[in-house]
Amino acid sequence: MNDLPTLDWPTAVVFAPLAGAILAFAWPRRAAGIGLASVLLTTAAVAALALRVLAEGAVVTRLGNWGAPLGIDLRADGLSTLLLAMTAGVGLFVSLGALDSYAPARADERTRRYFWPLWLLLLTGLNGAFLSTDVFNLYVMLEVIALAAVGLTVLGGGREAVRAGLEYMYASILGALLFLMGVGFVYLELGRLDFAGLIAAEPAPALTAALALMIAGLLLKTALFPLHFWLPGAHANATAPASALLSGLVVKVSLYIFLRLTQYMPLPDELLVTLMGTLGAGAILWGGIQALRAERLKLLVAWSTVVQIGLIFVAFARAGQVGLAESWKAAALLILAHAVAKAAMFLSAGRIKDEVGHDRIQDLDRSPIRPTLAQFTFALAAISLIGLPPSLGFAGKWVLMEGAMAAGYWHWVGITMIGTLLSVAYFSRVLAGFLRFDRLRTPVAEHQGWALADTAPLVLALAALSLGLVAAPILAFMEIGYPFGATP
Amino acid sequence: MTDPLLIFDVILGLAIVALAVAVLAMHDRFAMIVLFIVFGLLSALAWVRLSAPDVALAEAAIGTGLTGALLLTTLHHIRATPPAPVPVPAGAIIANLGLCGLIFGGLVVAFLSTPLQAPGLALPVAQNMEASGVAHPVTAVLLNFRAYDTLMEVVVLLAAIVAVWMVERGTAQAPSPVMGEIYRGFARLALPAIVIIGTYLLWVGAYAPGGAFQGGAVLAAVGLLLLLSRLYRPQPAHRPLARLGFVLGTAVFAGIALLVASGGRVPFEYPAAHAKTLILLIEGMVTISIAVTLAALFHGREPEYASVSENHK
Amino acid sequence: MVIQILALLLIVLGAFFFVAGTIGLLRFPDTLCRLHALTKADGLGLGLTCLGIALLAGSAGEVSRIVLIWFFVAVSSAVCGHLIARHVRRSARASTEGS
Amino acid sequence: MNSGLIFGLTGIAVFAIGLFGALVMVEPLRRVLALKLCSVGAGFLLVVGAWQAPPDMPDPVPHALVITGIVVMISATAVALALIRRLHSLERASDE
Repeated sequence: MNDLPTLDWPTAVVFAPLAGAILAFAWPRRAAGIGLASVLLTTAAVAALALRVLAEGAVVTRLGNWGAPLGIDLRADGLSTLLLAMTAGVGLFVSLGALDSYAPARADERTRRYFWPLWLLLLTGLNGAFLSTDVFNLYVMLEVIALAAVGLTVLGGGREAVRAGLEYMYASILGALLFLMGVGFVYLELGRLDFAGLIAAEPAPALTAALALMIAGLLLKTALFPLHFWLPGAHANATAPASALLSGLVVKVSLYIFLRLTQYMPLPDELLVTLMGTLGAGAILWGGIQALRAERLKLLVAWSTVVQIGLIFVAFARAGQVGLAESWKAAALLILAHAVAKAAMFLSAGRIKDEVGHDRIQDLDRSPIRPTLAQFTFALAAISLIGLPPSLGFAGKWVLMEGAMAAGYWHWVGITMIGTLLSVAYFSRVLAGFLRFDRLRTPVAEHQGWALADTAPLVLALAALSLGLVAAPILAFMEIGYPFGATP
Repeated sequence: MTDPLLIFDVILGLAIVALAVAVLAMHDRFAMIVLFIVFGLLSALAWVRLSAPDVALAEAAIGTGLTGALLLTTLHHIRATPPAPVPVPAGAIIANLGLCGLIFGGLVVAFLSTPLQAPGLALPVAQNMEASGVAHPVTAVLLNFRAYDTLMEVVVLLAAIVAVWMVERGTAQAPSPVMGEIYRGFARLALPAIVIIGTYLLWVGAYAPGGAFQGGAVLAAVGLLLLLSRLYRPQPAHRPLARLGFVLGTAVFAGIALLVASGGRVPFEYPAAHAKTLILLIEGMVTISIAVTLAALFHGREPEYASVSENHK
Repeated sequence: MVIQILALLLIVLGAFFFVAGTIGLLRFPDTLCRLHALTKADGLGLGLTCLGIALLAGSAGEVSRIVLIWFFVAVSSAVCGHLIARHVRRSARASTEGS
Repeated sequence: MNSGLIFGLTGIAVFAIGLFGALVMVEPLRRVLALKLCSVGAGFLLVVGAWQAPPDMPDPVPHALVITGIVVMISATAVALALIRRLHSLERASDE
């Protein structure tokens, strides 16, 4: 344990999954073993990093020892470490579930072989993005994430999946290019690309243009209404572990970058914040209605992602521009809650689809097979997404509404309430299908035995439920290293 | 009287914009791609005018040449089905035209407000050139100052080939066109020349425009020639070697970046005495990976044993 | 001075042939005629331009590189011309056979 | 007026044209090309950001960024084109 402090944990967090991806691709026969080992290593590195951040505050690595702005720095403060931990935790359990979902009996060999390198490349990109302090580096990371995510979307290989994947690809590239154009304007104005340069900058037209372009690109990538058009298809048609990663983790990166940029760059005025909140409200309403109308379980879950993204933006806007110094915490808490619960929900929805053989919501109650454990998990995840105590989703919504009330922005409270009611409505469509068996005359078969693929989402759902109890320490951890505030 | 070169610049700029419009407006898909290639070459010319020869080389070789080849081979694959005429409502066109016009106007205003010809990072780069191990500033930025970005760029390339192999499993290649004897003779003549040029570009990158990406792109052209002339046909048995080729650059780059981090050094901090050697080693391996990956991206699907495929007639 | 004027003349003449070839490309009726205009005129234009630039070159190394450029561009444009002509003839034959 | 200004405006125009194409076009290949136009436009902007009136040396950092951007873009293009080819094969297979 002696050389533990000398090991550079931020680098390890990025390089461990990268090494795994290289090995898993070069040696496909052992892909699953290498993949799992690499995810475990990454998780261990994140844990070590978190301990250091807890003990010493923000950890900075100056790659190449040049130091920004000439070189590129990696920085792990409370917020980035929290998101790294979220990625590691969700990723670990999705990996465990994937071991079973892509087991030889259920998936063809190719799917199994390609899942691991793509997922590990995705993990590299995610971790890299959370640690990055350089806008161009963020662009490259976004592209790593985009290509790996598109690969995961079309892993199933069906026609609908490929069509949705292509649509996702277009949206992803366009989002990244808008971001790149913004990077160009940042460099034109400031002559540097690091966050420290952004924080020190004076407001200027070019920076406003840069911020607008970057935000537009990020909103497209994070699928905020009305730029959500690509999301339901892509997330509903992917295989279950891939959907869990896409919905739980991938959309969160753009949200995270959005939070960082809006704090670091001079915002033009209140209007932008209100616009974000309004779009979020639109997402809650429109996504809620679409989720009520969805005929398939996975599509409903995908639309619920659109709703939750909207909710996060409402949390961001809850107290106007003045409240931004606090409201990022509500947004971050909701990001965390949604990641854990949605991964659990997609995994369990996939299990239900696998066991029952279809995922038509209307026919769920007449299935001769009852995947009870998966249904239970789905219900637990729904509790967190609806926001009932003591779940993490409840904690997030509580912080949101508290801030909005304190600022007197009652309209955001109202929107949150409506969103909650809508989510109760659409989730109860599914839950009702789990419960009512009166239309069925044949004897009901129990689930097909316990499986690893049942356990992984169950653990995640229980985590989503119980993490709400430790919301206060999580909020305190987020603030380590002053992610946003006077001292950068 | 203005400088005649400025008049040339104006004409070039207008031609580039006109070509961009023409690419999107051209009805015939083949002509569209050809116009795009012309557009790319003129952009490269503009970048030479802006004293960015490295970028121009990369754009001409990768952004235009290889991208054009990729587009043409895709068109060859899907040419059987002409695009279904989907009418775009005029309202949508006008609305988007207005939106893009607004964005254009806004960006122009923002652009005009920036301090053009600001020093940027030129000074810090110049001050640290000594310690970088190479004499060409762009190579120093790519392989030393911002090496982390470049590593991730190679990772993007790796992700692309993994995704392409995954996406195209089980699809049969459209039969490639027969090119004939004269073309084969040309390929035999051109192959060694291209290898020399690619290696030269890689080598010269240490002190003049050129480097791993441009060299790799030129070497990828070797792969394209081999594939098109059928002097080489990808076999399933070659897959392990190909995979090794794809990951070689990333693995060596990442490995060196980590291995130098001992004795108080951080990752990517090459020891001064070996910086030149290490950078050349990384560049060489990255060049091989780029060349193999780009050629494989052109070929598309993973070579498979025949039993799997045949859903394309 | 004389060399510079000579070089300028050669380059201008080369550019003239390029322009002529391009006009041919735009104006001639079918692919083979266009190809004829393009390969002939551009081949000459290329040679003249290279010669002009070679006169301005500072060292033997530069001259040899220009010669190499001329050689490879000439060879590849000849091969391209051949491939296009071959394609035209084959597709013409295919369409007459088909009808 | 100078080269930087001229090509900066060119780049923004190309980006806007590409953006319009990406939003409006339906045909898969054309949408890919529209995105490629956007990336060239962004490349122009960065190269202009590096430009200094000759004989001053340009700033090498944006040059490196654009080279990275070009390689990233061909990777993304290749994946998009593979998806287009795959979708085409699947649609033809289901039509038959």
